[in-house]
Amino acid sequence: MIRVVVAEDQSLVLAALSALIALDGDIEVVAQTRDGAAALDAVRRLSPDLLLSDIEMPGMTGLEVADIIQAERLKTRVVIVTTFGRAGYLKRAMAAGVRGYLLKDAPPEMLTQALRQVAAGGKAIAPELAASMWDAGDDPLTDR
Amino acid sequence: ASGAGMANAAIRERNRLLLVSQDAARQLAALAERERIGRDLHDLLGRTLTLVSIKAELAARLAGRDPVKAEQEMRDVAQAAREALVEVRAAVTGMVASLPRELDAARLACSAAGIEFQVEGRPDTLGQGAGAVLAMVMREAVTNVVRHSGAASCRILIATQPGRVQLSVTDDGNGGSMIEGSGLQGLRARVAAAGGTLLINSGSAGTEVVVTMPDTGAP
Amino acid sequence: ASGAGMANAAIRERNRLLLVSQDAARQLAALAERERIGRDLHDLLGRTLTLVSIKAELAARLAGRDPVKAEQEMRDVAQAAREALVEVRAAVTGMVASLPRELDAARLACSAAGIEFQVEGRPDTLGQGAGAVLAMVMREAVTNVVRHSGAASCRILIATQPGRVQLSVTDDGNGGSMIEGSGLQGLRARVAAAGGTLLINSGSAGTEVVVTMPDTGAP
Ligand SMILES: Nc1ncnc2c1ncn2[C@@H]1O[C@H](COP(=O)(O)OP(=O)(O)OP(=O)(O)O)[C@@H](O)[C@H]1O
Ligand SMILES: Nc1ncnc2c1ncn2[C@@H]1O[C@H](COP(=O)(O)OP(=O)(O)OP(=O)(O)O)[C@@H](O)[C@H]1O
Ligand SMILES: [Mg+2]
Ligand SMILES: [Mg+2]
Ligand SMILES: [Mg+2]
Repeated sequence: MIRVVVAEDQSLVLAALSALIALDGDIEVVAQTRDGAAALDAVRRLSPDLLLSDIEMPGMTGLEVADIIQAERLKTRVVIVTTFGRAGYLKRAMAAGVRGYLLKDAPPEMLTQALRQVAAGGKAIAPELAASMWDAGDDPLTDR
Repeated sequence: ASGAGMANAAIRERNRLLLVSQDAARQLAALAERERIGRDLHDLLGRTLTLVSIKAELAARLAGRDPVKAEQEMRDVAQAAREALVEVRAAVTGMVASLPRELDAARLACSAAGIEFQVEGRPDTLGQGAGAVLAMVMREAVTNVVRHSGAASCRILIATQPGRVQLSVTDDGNGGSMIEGSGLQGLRARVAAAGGTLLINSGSAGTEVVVTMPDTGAP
Repeated sequence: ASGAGMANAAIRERNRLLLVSQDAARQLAALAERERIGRDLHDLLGRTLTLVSIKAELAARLAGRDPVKAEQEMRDVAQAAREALVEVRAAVTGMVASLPRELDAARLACSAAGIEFQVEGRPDTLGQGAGAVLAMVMREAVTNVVRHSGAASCRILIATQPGRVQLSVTDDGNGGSMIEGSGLQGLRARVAAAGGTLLINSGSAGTEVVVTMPDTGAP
C-alpha cells in the first residue's frame, strides 16, 4: 500500500482528488490538508511515502514545503500538481528535489501511474509542463 | 484647432506627435488591460475547470459502484459550472462596449484634437445589442474623423423609432477617397451581422456615416 | 524637448494636448481590448460551461437507472473541461507582459513627448517571470517620467548577474514629492510579491527607480 498525504487549498478539489487516487485500492490517503504548514506537519508526523501537493496555497506554497522536506532529509517524496505551469515553477521544483510534476486535470490513470512510479523511486513530469521549460530564455547554446 | 501664434510647421509637428503618442498610449493601455483581465480570468477559470474535470472523473468512476455518491458528485459539477457562468457573465457584461461610455471617449478624443463635438439624441435608451454595435461604429467613425478629416466639428445624431435606431456621425472636413481599409470593412461586417445597414457619404463639404439598426430595446 | 522656433506657450500647450490625447487613446484602447477578450471568453466559456452544466445534470439523473450512460456523460464533461483548460492556458500565455515589447512602447511614448530614450543591457535574456514584473515596473516608471519629470532624457539600464537582474529607470528631470499614489504603490506590491526590492531616489538632478529581482532564467 502506498501511503499519501494530499495538500490542496480548494476543499472540493482536495476531497475529489483524494477519493480519485484511492479508488484503485493500492493507494491510501492518510491525511488531507489545506495549507502548506498542515501538510508539512502531517508529513513529519505520519512519514508517508508521498506528498501530493498543490503549489499555491495560503501560508506556505507546495514548493516551500518541498524545500523543507529536502532540507530535513525526510523520506517522503513530493509530487506537485498544478493548474498552470507558471514561469519558473518547474525549475524551482526540480531544485527542491520534487519527483513528480503534473497537471491537476491529468487523466486519473496518468496521475495514479505517476504516483506508483515515484513511490518506486522514479520520476514523472507531465509532457506539457516539461516542454514549457525550454520555451524561452533557456537555450543552452546562448551564452549570456 | 488653431493654437494662437503657432506656425504651420509647429501645428503639423504637434499633430504628428499627437498621433505617435496616441499609438504609444494605446499599446500601453491594451497591454495593461489584457494583463489585468488575464489574471482575473486565469484564476476564475483555472479553478472552476480544474474542479469540474476532477469531480467529473471521480463521478464517472463511481457510477458503477456507488450511484448515490456518483449522483452527488455530478450535481456538484453542475452547480460549479452554473456559478462560474454567472461570474463570467458578470465579468463580460462589464467588458462589452456601451454607447454612453463610448461617447465620453469620443468627446475626449475630439477635444484633444481640437475638434468641436456635439451630440443630439439619447444614447441611454437603446437595448444592449444595438448599443454595443453602435458603440463600435461610433468609435471607428470618430477615429476616422480625428485621423483623416481635417474637420473643425463633428456631430453625432441618435434617432430612435419604435423597433429601430439610427446613428449618424457627420464631420465638416475635406472628405476622402473612402477606399475601405480594415476600419470601415470591419464596421460593415459587424453592422451586417447584426441585421443593420451602413451608408457612407463623403465629399468636399465633409463626411457622413449613417447606420440603421433594428432595436428591440431589450437590455 | 525644444522644438525649434516654438514659443514657450506653444510647448506647454503641446504637452497638455499630448497628455489629454494619451488619456483618450488609452481609454479607447482599453475598451477595445476588453471587448475583444470579452467576446473570446464569452464564446469559449459560455460554450464549455453550458455544456458542462447540462451534461452533469443529465448524468446525475441517469446515475440511478443507467450507470453506463451516466459514466459516459461524465467522461465527456471531464474531457470538455480539459480541452477548455488547454485553450485558457494558451490564451493566458499570450497575455503575459514581455520586457522587449514594453521597451518598444516606452520608446514610442518618450519620443512622442520629446524625451530622449536610451537602453543599455539585454532585455531578451530574462526568464519570463522576472521579465513580466520588470515590464510592469518599466511601464509605470516611464509613464511617470513622461507625466511628472519634465526631463530631457530617460535611461533604462538592465544588468543581469547569475540568479538576479536589476532594472533602473533614470531621468534628468526636476524630481518630485514622490508621495506614492496608486502607481508606485501597485508597483511596490508586485515587486515585493515576486521577491524583489524597489528603491527610489528623487532630487533636483532627477529621479531614479531601481528594482532588483531574483531571476532563475526559467521560462
Ligand atoms: N471622416 C473622414 N474624412 C476623410 N476621409 C475619411 C474619413 N473616414 C475615412 N476616410 C478615408 O477612408 C479611408 C478608409 O477608412 P478606414 O477606416 O477603412 O481605414 P483607415 O482609417 O485608413 O485605417 P484603419 O483600418 O486603421 O481604420 C481612410 O484611409 C481615409 O482616407
Ligand atoms: N519621474 C518622476 N519625476 C518627478 N516626479 C515623479 C516621478 N515619478 C513619480 N513622481 C511623483 O510621485 C508621485 C507618485 O507617483 P505615482 O505613480 O504613485 O502616482 P501618479 O503617477 O501621480 O498617479 P498614478 O497612480 O496614475 O500612477 C507623482 O504624482 C509625482 O509627483
Ligand atoms: Mg491552490
Ligand atoms: Mg479607420
Ligand atoms: Mg504614476
